Amino acid sequence: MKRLVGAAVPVTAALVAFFFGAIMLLAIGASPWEGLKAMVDGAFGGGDNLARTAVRATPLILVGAGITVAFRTSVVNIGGEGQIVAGALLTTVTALALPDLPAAIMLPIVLLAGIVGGAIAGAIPGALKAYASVNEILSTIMLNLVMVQLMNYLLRGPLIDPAEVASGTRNPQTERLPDGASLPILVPGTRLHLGVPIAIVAAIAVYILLWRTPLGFRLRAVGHSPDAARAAGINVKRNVTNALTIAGSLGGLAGAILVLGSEGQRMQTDGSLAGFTGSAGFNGIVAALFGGLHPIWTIPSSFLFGGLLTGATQLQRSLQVPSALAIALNGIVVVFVVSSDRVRSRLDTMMAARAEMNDSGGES
Amino acid sequence: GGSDDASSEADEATEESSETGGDESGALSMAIVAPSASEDLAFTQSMIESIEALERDVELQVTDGTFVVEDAAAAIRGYAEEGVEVIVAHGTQFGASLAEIAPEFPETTFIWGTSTDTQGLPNVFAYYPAADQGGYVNGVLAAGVSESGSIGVIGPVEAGDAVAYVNGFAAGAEANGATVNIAYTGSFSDVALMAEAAQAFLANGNDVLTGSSQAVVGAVGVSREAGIPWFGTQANQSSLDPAGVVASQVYHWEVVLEEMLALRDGGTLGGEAYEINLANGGLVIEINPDYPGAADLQATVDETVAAIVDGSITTGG
Amino acid sequence: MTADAPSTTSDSMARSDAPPLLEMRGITKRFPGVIANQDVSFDVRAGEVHTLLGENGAGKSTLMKIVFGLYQQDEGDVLLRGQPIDVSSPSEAIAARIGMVHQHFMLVPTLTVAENVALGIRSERGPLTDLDAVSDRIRELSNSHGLSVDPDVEVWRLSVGERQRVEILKALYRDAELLVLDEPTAVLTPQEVDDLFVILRRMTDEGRGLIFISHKLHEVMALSDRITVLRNGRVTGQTVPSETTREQLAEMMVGREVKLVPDKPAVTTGEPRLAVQNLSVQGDRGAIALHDVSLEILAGEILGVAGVSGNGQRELAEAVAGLRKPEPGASISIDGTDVSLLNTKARRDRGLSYVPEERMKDGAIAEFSVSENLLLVNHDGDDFTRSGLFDFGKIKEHCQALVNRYAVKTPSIETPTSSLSGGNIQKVIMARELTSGPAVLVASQPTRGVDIGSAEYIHEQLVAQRSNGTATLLISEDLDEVLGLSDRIAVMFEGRVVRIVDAADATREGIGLLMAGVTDSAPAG
Amino acid sequence: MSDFFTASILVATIASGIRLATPYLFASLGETIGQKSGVLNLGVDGVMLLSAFFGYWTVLERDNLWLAVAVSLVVGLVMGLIYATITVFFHATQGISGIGIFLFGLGFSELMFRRQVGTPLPVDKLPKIEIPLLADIPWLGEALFQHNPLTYAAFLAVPVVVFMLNKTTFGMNVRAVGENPQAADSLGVSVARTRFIAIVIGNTFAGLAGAALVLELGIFQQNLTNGLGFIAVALVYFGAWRPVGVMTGSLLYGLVAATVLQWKAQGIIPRGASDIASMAPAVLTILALILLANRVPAPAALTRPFARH
Ligand SMILES: Nc1ncnc2c1ncn2[C@@H]1O[C@H](COP(=O)(O)OP(=O)(O)OP(=O)(O)O)[C@@H](O)[C@H]1O
Ligand SMILES: Nc1ncnc2c1ncn2[C@@H]1O[C@H](COP(=O)(O)OP(=O)(O)OP(=O)(O)O)[C@@H](O)[C@H]1O
Ligand SMILES: [Mg+2]
Ligand SMILES: [Mg+2]
Repeated sequence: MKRLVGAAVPVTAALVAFFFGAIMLLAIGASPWEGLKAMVDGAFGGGDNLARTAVRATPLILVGAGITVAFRTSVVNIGGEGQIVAGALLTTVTALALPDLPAAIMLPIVLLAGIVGGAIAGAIPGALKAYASVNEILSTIMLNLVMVQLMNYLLRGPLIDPAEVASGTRNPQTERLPDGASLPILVPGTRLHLGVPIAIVAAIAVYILLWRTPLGFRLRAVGHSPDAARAAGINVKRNVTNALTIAGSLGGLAGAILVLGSEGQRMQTDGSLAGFTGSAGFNGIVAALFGGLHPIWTIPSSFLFGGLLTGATQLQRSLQVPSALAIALNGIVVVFVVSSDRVRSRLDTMMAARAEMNDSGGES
Repeated sequence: GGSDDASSEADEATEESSETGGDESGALSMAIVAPSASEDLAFTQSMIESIEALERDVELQVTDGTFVVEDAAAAIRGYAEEGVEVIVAHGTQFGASLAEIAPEFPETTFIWGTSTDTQGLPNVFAYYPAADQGGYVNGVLAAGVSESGSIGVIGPVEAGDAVAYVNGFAAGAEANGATVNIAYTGSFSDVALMAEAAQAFLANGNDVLTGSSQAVVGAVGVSREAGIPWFGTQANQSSLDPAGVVASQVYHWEVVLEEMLALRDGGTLGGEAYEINLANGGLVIEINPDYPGAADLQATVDETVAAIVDGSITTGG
Repeated sequence: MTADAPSTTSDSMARSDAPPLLEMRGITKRFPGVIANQDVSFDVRAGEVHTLLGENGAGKSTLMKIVFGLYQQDEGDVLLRGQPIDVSSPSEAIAARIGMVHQHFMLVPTLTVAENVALGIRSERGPLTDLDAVSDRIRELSNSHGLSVDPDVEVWRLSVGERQRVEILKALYRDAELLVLDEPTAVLTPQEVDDLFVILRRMTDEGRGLIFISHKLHEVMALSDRITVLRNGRVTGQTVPSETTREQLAEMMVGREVKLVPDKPAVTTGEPRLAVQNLSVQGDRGAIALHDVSLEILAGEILGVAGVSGNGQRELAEAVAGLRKPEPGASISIDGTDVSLLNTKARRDRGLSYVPEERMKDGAIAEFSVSENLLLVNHDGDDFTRSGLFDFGKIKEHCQALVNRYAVKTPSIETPTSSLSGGNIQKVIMARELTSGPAVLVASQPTRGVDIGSAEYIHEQLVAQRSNGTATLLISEDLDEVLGLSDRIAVMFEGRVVRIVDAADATREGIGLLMAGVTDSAPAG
Repeated sequence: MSDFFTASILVATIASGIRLATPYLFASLGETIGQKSGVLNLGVDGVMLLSAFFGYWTVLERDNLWLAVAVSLVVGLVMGLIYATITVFFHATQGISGIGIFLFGLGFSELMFRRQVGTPLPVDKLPKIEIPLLADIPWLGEALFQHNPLTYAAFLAVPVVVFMLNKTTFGMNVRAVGENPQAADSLGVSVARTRFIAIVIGNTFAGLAGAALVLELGIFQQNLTNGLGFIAVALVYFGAWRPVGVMTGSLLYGLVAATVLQWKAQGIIPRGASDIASMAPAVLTILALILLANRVPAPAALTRPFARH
């Protein structure tokens, strides 16, 4: 019963949100029903769309799992965007520097490079917070701004594809990475690549880390009470740094997967972070919080938001509705569902109180 | 679209037949997938207007604002699956996806740019603007209208055809004795930063400005307020400053689109790369008739264009 | 001194025919899974101090929060001056002239005293604050009630005793007729308690009614006019001090006989296990808070530290625990190894255990389960992990054994620690810190706010550790505790150890004088 | 070309920095008020986009700049009412609900813009007002006293907010509920009402930030703010929840950006290093914070919803 209510409230909230979406669709002269159909079809209709949703969910899962680690340590990480790019850049540089090795050797190396790149981008705000008291919200936002410029600099400068210079087109993109550095497609004819299971495994690993290992125990202890952790002999500063480093490394892995799983086999920029990351650094926060800051729940939650993103493209294509509507709808869904938490807990206490009364009534 | 609820059944029937039977109405079905908005007064708008200017009956579907490549790829594939005959992938970054998709739909023509080659795909046409040429002409005009001899150029990120335009412009202006100062703001989308870059140029005595990317709208506002001349590129930007925009280099893709579609009519679905330039009329310097003294400029334009076309001037993109 | 605080029992008796100031009838309050109050009836008359007594979790605070409008009762009636009232928020309580000094201070540390007092009061100057007038009135009240505190200073700068005075000022400022004091003495020094009682008596003399809650029986005997005892949410008895003894009260609370002074077997002491030399330490605000302290504790010895709070005890404990950096030149050794440069973890690895002063801030993690708190200091020992992952089977076994051995009252070891009573949380901390059989135990305020049943148990454990050869540094503001448990007593004043005396020769008075800094007149004995 | 250290260039750079700083200042002052009351709002950027769009649309349709400012302000206020309701009454997790508001603002402003306007058309900007006498001070007058009214308003808002927080009962309540809501509640201060009002005021400031941005540029475009609202949130941490600190941060950020642009325009920064130079405002903000060692703790109840039990 309690479970049922627990699930019913956010579902109702999502429905209410879609009701608002329907109003917006009506307002711009499109059929809400067709709109919903297009979105659901675009997100989950058929293997190809499902595969795209999974691919879209992949960076959200990874960033979300990282957010879980950070938030459980009471560290806010708004730096996902920059961490993704850092990982992607180091992956790219590494892959370009290596000769064309077989995938079995190449892939672990370049994925690790992504992890390292992200870890560096996470460790910087982590260490700044721990050792210089620089608030991490400030430093992660600022580092995003730094990373976008670094990306643009590298991709239009040192890393630019020589062919682009030769042809005079000068598009800011790197050379194609060696073939060994390509994430194999798992289901032929779709975009479903190895990055998807890697992300899922990573999320499960984060779960194990947080609740089954001493390191995770220390992170959570620091998250709940730095004072008590310190008195117990846990190095709070080191663990704060660890938390952002781990979050960053997951973001970096997401960046590596974005490059290695891209059709182009290369990194390119349109000058903005979102153009490369698809805003996964932000949407991952939403997915993680939506999943109750639990790495496992972050997986379905990421699929939901991944679905919203892929569904939006279909919506635009079939109804000629600007994709902006989907972004707005996304926002409304988030707002409604987080607001429903309170309603749910109210219902829970009410029901618990009722159960209590019945129990005590039975006793006397 | 455009189907009315009242007569839905009848419409559905015709729609179905049109989907299966192809272009019953005679209209060519086309779609465009573009990274920025259709009305960006720049890159995307230029292509939409060009398609609308085609001399044949086209039914156009638009997916714009898809700056995420995965989304664009999905849209391109979606249109192909729907049976759209000609799909314009309006963004260099979509090339890799196209390399995957195009072979799967050998009956469909894909038009992709900006790029100078078709990646060897038989059903892909490529297009590229020789933006340096129009830039050069703009530069020549700018040197002519500048009194201080200092001209400011605002770029987004030093990449892509922004560089071609900026370099061409600089070459043209410098060849005519002006000093050209160039600043890249580091962003394609920061309107406020471009506006302040314009202010910085004004403070340094530059009395003519130009710039590239959809974020220039703020900079045009600054030049409008200062009452100084502005040169536009990609689309006709006169609407932003009816009295101050001197001329715009406008991309008339229809010139090459017509050629591509003609080839398609003849059974060749792709395989050629096209450049729009001054010679083929794909690049046009549109002088703003409301600009005081517009009439005197046409001669300079014609002269310079002719010199570029006959090769006596190289624009050095 | 506390024993003969002024009493006005006869006065309040005289007024007893008027309707009581407050009357609660048949109050029941349930929380999910707990019945905090069951059919509680209770009243307070004008001019009296009515004490509520009960173990941790007996339901005292809950009952008082109902009076103050923070909770609503599920059943029962509240009458004020004979009239039934329904107080549904603190502002209604304040309007009805009810004041409350909460168990945990309800102060905004970043605001000044005057601002804290002025919160919620309509300003004379409309939307603007009128802090000058508030300050003036605070000074007046301070003078008339002997509550000295600077109204213009921020609360975070104040000592605990001063903060307590601010809490009382808040009630006086609102002219509360009924004042609830929930464990106001838990964090006060004996001197501060005496001062507080004088103030409280002055308030009853003015005809106000007071509800007083404390776990310290000598205070209860000294201050109360009437005493009501709660156990498990029910009233188990009512009495007056003249008709009872501390032992009887203890039995009413706990339901069995309680040993108020622990039995201490003779122990032959061994080698020094903790040696501190020339230890100077900075306090939170940068000034030197601990001056050149040297002391030694032998195996099997409890060294009690007596002193008014804020005289360097906290800094001493934290420096020994490795949480505060000593000034150069100091040495701290455990079993002969200098640990002064090692971090807390390394010191713990060498046999240190530490029971911090602030249970919920430094001692335990509220959101963690009982078992997680039991693991806090040794979670990655080989006993609990297998190839890097926790071995939950072994962990469960270990924690369950500790919970049983230390008689922690908890539904299960997976219960969040926040839902345990203070005494039981303290038992969890003790269990964790003592299980390793420490070489050195630093225990700060081990029974602060803990009910007498649990305190008895904790004392027994400290004595048992002593028999096992642990060297214990016991820091407490409860002089009875220090006197009852220690082998030697170090008295601290202004950051220095002014004297170390044998417990056998110590008296309350002698220690009290030393604590006040008087070293020349009398020997401690 | 001309040297950076000439008076006229310095004056122009300072004026440019002040213009750039204005939207940051409004937005971060608003965020400061909200955070002081214990509420984090990550939705600033979305609110700014909405208010900027509706302000712009108003000028386009009605050709009335002051009406536009009013409309922007009301949009901020309405978004404040919504955000206050979901955080205060529904206890929504503040980090995530703010991102929800941001996404809504980002999407809805673009949707409206494309539906109602389409091609960006220039509109009038707010006029520059020269402050009599002060504007005539050589150099300084030009740098500081020739701005549009909203810029003056933003800087005048600093002492107003200082006064509001420190000298009014409401401000005192805001500080109390952000630090220890239980204590405030126990004295009859309504935590819900105080926070509600603080959030609404804060968002109204974000609305003004949107107006300041769009009416300085005289044009709208999708995602006009380009993440400006997030930077404003960061600047609140820079300023340690003090209006003057927040102003310092906004000015630092704006002036560094303006200086970098100026150096680019003068060719002092080589073109090849243009992107690297663009990092300067972000990097210097972090460095300044490290050097200032600004170790003021956040309001203790920040992001914590309040409930009696
Ligand atoms: N409370 C504790 N109980 C037992 N061991 C601990 C405790 N805290 C830390 N340790 C040990 O001390 C070492 C330092 O721990 P800390 O948490 O400071 O850093 P860490 O980066 O997590 O450690 P690691 O090097 O294992 O990654 C850890 O390797 C761990 O084995
Ligand atoms: N808000 C609450 N939610 C759930 N349970 C509560 C709440 N407040 C108190 N309780 C429970 O009600 C019971 C009575 O608690 P209360 O705080 O009144 O005890 P107390 O007598 O004041 O104890 P102490 O001496 O430790 O202060 C306890 O079991 C406690 O856990
Ligand atoms: Mg570790
Ligand atoms: Mg209590």
